[in-house]
Amino acid sequence: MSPSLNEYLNQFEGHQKVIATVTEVLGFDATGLMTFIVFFTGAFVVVNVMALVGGLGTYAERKISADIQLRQGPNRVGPYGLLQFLADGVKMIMKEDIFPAQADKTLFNLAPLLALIGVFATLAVVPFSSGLTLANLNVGVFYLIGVSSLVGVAVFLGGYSANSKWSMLGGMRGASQIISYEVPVTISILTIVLISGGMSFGSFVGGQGGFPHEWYIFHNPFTFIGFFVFFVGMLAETNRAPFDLPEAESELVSGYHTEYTGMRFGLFALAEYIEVFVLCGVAAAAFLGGYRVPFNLGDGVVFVEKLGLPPIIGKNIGQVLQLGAFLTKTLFLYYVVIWVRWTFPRIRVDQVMTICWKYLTPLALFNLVGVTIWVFAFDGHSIWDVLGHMLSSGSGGGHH
Amino acid sequence: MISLSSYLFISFTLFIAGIAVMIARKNIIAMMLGIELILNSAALNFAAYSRFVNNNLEGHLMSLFIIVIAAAEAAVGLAIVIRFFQIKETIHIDDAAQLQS
Amino acid sequence: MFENTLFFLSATLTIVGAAGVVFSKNLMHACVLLLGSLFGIAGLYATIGADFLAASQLVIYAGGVVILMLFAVMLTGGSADSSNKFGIEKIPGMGSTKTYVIAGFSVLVISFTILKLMANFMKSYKAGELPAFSSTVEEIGTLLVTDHVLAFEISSILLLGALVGAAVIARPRKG
Amino acid sequence: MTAYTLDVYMPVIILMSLAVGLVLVSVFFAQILRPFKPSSLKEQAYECGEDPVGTAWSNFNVRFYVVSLIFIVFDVEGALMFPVAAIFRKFVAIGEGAVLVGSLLVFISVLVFGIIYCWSKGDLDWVRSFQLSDEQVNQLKGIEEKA
Repeated sequence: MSPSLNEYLNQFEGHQKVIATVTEVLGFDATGLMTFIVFFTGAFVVVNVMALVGGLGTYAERKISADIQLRQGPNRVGPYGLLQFLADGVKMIMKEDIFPAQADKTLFNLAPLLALIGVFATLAVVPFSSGLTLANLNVGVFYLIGVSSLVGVAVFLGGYSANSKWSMLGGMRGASQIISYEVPVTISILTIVLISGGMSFGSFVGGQGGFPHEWYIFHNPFTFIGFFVFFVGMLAETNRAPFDLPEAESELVSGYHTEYTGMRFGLFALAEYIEVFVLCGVAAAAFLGGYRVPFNLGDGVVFVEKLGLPPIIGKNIGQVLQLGAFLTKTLFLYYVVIWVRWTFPRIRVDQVMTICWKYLTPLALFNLVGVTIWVFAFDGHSIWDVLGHMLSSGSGGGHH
Repeated sequence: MISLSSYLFISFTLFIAGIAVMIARKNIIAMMLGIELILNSAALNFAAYSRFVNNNLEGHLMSLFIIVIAAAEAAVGLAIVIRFFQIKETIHIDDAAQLQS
Repeated sequence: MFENTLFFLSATLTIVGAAGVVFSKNLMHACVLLLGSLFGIAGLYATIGADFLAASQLVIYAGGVVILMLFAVMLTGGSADSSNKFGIEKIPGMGSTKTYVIAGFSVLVISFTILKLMANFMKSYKAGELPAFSSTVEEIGTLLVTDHVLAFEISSILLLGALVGAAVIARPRKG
Repeated sequence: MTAYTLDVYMPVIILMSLAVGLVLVSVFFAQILRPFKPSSLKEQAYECGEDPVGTAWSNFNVRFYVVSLIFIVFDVEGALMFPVAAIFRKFVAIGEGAVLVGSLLVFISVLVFGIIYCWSKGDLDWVRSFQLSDEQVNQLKGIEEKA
């Protein structure tokens, strides 16, 4: 249904020929080596694109906030200030690296690394398109939940290791907020698992269609609520405003990365921006149809059969369309995340916990029960199928 | 090559490490780290036997329940540690010599 | 080829982490090393085709238990506790060379005895052709609601008990 | 029930090592390029310009623990529910859905009972309100009246 990158490439004759040639030249079976090369190239490209997305994320954040506040935003470095993030990166590398004297130096170094490992490892299962999924694990979304919880540990350790009171408070707040909001997020995803009947992103996206009424968000009323529960939980899990209490400037100076300078701070920020992108991608794949394109244009069969293009070109046009659909949905959600940040005021720390435990979690549990009964009662059909069936049988009854 | 004994060796190492932590440490939280290691070694054994000997998933299920029980154990155990600290201001195991506070 | 890489990476991480838990002086470092060890075990689960188990290990341990441990360390005064030393010398008889010599000797004797006793079993155990990996999620789910449905439901009761009990114990007292 | 090889985990390992590599490379370049002039004032923990008092590694409020406690219970129950949820459609399709609905609802209701208990006992409140006894209320009223 949704093969990994390697399986996708293996269906083309050209790739097989390359493997055969390499095997001949090297004198041993090169399948494993080629698999490694394919995956390494894919991972390298994905990581670089993600770093670019992280960088452009900071730019977009400043530009959009400027737009909302009727300012100009960055406009000096490059056209429209587009290269601002490069200037920021150079600045971060050139900054002096300061270790607080009282800090736990091992953990101080380890915390950004853990955050980055956790975020990069989630990239493996993000379904960019049906061919460009690095690893279509059977336990995809569960694996993603597990690995991304490393970020919580990293936030805690980052706050702990600096031995500064602001950092410590921010770290404790951050860790407890991240783990709290993992509960509604997990339960919301559980409802999607119930409907799609699988835990891999392949089955998530495969169960949806290109048109909005085939998306899981409009599958039934419960998933519609579930999407918003997921989105709010996602904002809190990535420490985005209005849930950015772990780094609240007005109370905690800069939260868990108060004592971080230079590149280490940059790595934390990079991890945060990539995590926002990844979770937006998860929301797009689980609720908004992921990479599905209307009329099944995505699998490229139409281009091959109607336009007479060779399969390799037709299929890749389909892939590009799928990638475009996925990126459109994800970047739209990314825009909404930034928009929310500059629209809502930050909430208080007790409100954070109240929203999570007294509103979102009961709502998510209610959704879970509702979806369970819905799938049981209507055999997994969406509300449109059910309504259509009722209308047709109703009108059919009228005729008789 | 990778066989059952490789996994048994790792699991054995984990078990010994857990026992060593439990014997040698006087800090209750450190001892609980040792308990986690021991439980994990048992879970790893179940899963490894289920792959190499039985070829069914009962072992996986057993490991899953071990993980569940380990989580419950950690929750209750650490709650007791915290309560103990609130009363005695220490988490040294030798100070836990009385039954009532 | 990659199987071996994955296995050796995970095994190294597991054993180094476990050894670190034993030998590290700092409680916080011990917790982080335990996290590494648990990650390694998740990798080992992956090498024996237990994909769901590996993911649960990540979710429950990396996300849950380790954070719980880190919080508990913070709530009991941080890692500045001097009682966390590797105090094997305090146990009677430990720390002297004689003990280690006798221990090594007895380990040899016991392992030879066990090997002799187990020899027949080992001979009869044939490492046959192992089945290919397949997704364990569906089978585990089926087992959970058919053969082991009682364990499934009782584990929820167990967790409820753990939640209530731990909340009662840890709840801050008034006044 | 498709078979797979362990190659599916290759991207995971590659991505993790890329993360390590990125950290090493960036920290290495930063080491070369940046200035390094440590001084005791720079290395102080930031405390709004004052000299730091004591260590930050001290006792924290126990409510952080209670939150993580509730979290871990939900986490584990979620982990147990995931495989059951994944086979739900299949069981409904073969007409055995009622069994699964029953066991899932029992499971969820136990979970709900846990959260109701914690809610009623006030474990979900970040700021706890303490019930004052009648004497204390009267005392407070007396103070008010005097003022």
